[in-house]
Amino acid sequence: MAEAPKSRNFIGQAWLVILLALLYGGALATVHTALSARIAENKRNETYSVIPILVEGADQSMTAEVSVEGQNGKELTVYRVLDSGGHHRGWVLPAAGQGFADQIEILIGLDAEVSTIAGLYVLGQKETPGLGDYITGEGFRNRFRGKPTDRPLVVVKSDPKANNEILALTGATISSESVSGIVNRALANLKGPIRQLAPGGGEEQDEASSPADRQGETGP
Amino acid sequence: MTRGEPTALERFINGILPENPVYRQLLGMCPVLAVTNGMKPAMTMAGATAFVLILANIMISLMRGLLKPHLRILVFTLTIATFVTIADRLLAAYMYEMSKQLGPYVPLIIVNCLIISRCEICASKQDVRVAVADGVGMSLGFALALASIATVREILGSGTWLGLPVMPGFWPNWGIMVLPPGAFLTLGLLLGMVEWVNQARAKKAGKRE
Amino acid sequence: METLTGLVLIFISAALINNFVLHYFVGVCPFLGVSRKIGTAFGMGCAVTFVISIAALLSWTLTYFILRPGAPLPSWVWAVAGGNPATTVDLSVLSYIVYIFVIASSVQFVEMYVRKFFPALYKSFGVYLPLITTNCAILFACLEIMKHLQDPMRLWGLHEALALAIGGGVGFTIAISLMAGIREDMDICDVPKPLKGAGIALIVAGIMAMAFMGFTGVQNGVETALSSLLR
Amino acid sequence: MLTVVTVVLAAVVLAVLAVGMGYVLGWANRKFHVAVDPKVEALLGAMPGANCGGCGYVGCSEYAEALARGEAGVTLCAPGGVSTAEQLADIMGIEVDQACPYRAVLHCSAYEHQRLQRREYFGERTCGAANLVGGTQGCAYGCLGFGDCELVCDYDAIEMVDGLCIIDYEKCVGCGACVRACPRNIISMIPFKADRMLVVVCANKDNAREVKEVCEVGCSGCALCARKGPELFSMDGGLPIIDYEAYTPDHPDLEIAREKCPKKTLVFMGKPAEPESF
Repeated sequence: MAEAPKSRNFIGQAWLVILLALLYGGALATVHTALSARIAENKRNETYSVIPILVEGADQSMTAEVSVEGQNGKELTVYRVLDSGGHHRGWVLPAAGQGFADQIEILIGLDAEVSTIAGLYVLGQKETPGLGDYITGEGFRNRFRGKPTDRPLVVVKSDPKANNEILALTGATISSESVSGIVNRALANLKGPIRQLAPGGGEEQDEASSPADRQGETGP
Repeated sequence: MTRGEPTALERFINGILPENPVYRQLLGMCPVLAVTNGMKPAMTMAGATAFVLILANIMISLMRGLLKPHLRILVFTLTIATFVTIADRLLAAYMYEMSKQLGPYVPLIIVNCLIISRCEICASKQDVRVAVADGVGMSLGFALALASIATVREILGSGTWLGLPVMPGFWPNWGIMVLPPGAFLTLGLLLGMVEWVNQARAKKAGKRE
Repeated sequence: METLTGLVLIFISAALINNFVLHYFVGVCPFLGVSRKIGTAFGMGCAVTFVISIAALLSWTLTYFILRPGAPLPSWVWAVAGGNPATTVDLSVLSYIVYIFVIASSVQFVEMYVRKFFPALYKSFGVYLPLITTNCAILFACLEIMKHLQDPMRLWGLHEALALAIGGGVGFTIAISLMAGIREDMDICDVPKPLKGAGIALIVAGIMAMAFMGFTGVQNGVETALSSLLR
Repeated sequence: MLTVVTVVLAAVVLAVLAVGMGYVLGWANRKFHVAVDPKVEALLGAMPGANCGGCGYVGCSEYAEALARGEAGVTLCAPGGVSTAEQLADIMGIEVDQACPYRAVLHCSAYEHQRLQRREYFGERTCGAANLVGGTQGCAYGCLGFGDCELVCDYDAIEMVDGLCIIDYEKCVGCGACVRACPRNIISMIPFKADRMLVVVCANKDNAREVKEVCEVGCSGCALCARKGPELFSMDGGLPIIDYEAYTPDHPDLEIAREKCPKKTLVFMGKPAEPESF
């Protein structure tokens, strides 16, 4: 019996909900527009602030974002790193993968020729405190510095002999292997495509000029 | 209605200890367990929850005359979700590190039973003054509970409190305390302690009679 | 075959290694509340798995087409409005409100549907459905999916979203059923009075969480095994 | 421009979603409508609907059904608090302050010395554990006396006296925790239509000789009560059952049956407590 009146009363019953939906939607979008620039900058800074650690002599204000299609067909953003003089110093690529406990997110620094690893930084991890979380320490990260990119890295438990061997952290072999595995996969996927964006030539000029433009755009 | 609704002062005091949302009502367990591995994230969480709870209480209390019984839960949820989003964005803009550490637990405030139950019990029935008092009281109670658990976990697990070292150098950090099992164990034991004190007091009061 | 390995890893990670209840603490309320009898607990677990899959399906669709930065719908509106193609309209700020809305509505819809057309099924598991609306596990799954759709580096497809959702639901079922089994046996134990109820349940959960920590690292073995198997 | 489009789009998306979902649910509600007990629906409407599970039932609707069946007290809803309890009591037609009419009663009256102890028991001192090994005593139905019910009672309404659970009706609120805790299922909730209700204080369904072997006070199953007061009493094996639906406080059968009962296993329980029942 209540069918017909119910459907006619629908707006009458739900006007408050619809009004609130409009109001809240508008309010949220306003908050978003007010804060999004700041949040984006926070996110950007997270990567940019560690670029000088990853590639020696880099000037973070001169870093350019480059879109690259990896071997697996997915588009990725990598960073072309320049020094303050505008000379190409290397590359920074983000990578992530399953660690011992949870996702590990890292940044890998490469030299300009993509032949050796220039540095490593761990952005996020939840490895075991007191064991696996030492992957964030400088001691472990430096073990990657200067390693070649042409051969996959191998984790060993005693002193490394070959130059592609990485000494594992005591009691955290799996965490160490996870990190080197992430590095290996990222390099296998991106090494080729990045090399094709050869440093030098006209392309670099375009890229070199873009940071200034982008800075202007994202500024508040 | 045989009983009058509690006054603002009663609501305020109730929230802190007699009706403590965590220890007495077992509401909002998810953040209580997840973000208490240190004092800083715990306090940020308490702040975010307080922000949402107080503002949602005010908002609901202001429109309590317009609420239709069968749509009220929907309105509560919409209001809470909006304020949670605002809190989340504010954290991301001004406390980025913290926001990253808290991760999904800030949006999960939406499904914290504590807030919806306060909207239902208090804000949808009483005026703004009482609703604010209730929100502040409950938030303080929630903060107190988070602080107690975080204190135990951070001191035992990392040897620090609010990031400041408090344990002697030879203290072996109990790694388990900052891991998930530590959260369950600490809360279980603290709950038992609170219950023990309560029972002891009830027994005493009973004897005095 | 890399996709399959990826899916299996997502599933195992959500179900065991990073168990929703024992690692992420989402869904603790029903985990403590509805774990007195194994039958009830298992029913609750199945209902959660079902709803979590539906929620994942809906939230992936909405996020992919409307809510993520650079999604088709807002981009189209932006283009129609004649905006500058270099900037994008970002509606991700609406995500939370939309998710909770979608979860609540779909739970209610499924409940009504099952009650009307499958009364027998409703008797056995329909009663759990409303309880799920406020279950953080569902919203958590939506948030995880959102996280992977906002980051162009890890843009998830629907199959990956579903693997996460079903894995999470299965993990929840495993945890709550184990808990119910332990609590049934614990009924005949002499627990100190202050710890009765929630106190001892939390301590048991703590010990279970420790046991589940033993799964960390399993994924490496699984990955090796799968890749040699599929080769 | 970007701001305007974002704000408008956000508001529109939300509003469309709200209208759409509301309409679909309204349609589904009519299309899939299933007749429900109006009382359950009224009770459900009075609850917060947060479905938090805090009452121990699976969601609000199951609690509402249990309430309507009279199996649960009105005070279990933690999010709803006192005001919800009052509304629920209104719908059920009872006064929450005057106490819910459902109260626990124990169907056993044998103190420890009155029942045959079959063997020494060295296990866990809980009824649940003792019941698993068949109990500590001759009677396979009666109270075990370890006080599982006393432990679960949040209101201090149960005290173990000489191996028998004694319920204090001044304190009992009818939460039913003891009913769920008792492994022998000899505590039940009955509607207290008066301050004092007649209860069968024995649970042993065996015949008179077997009962006499294990208990000094157990019901012999003579069925005198069922013969003298057939309106309220009926026999289930060797034990009478009181029909509490038909029960009225001034029903003449009550006094007749109580007077005739040779073992005095029909006892008035409630407040004020009788000084010494038998």
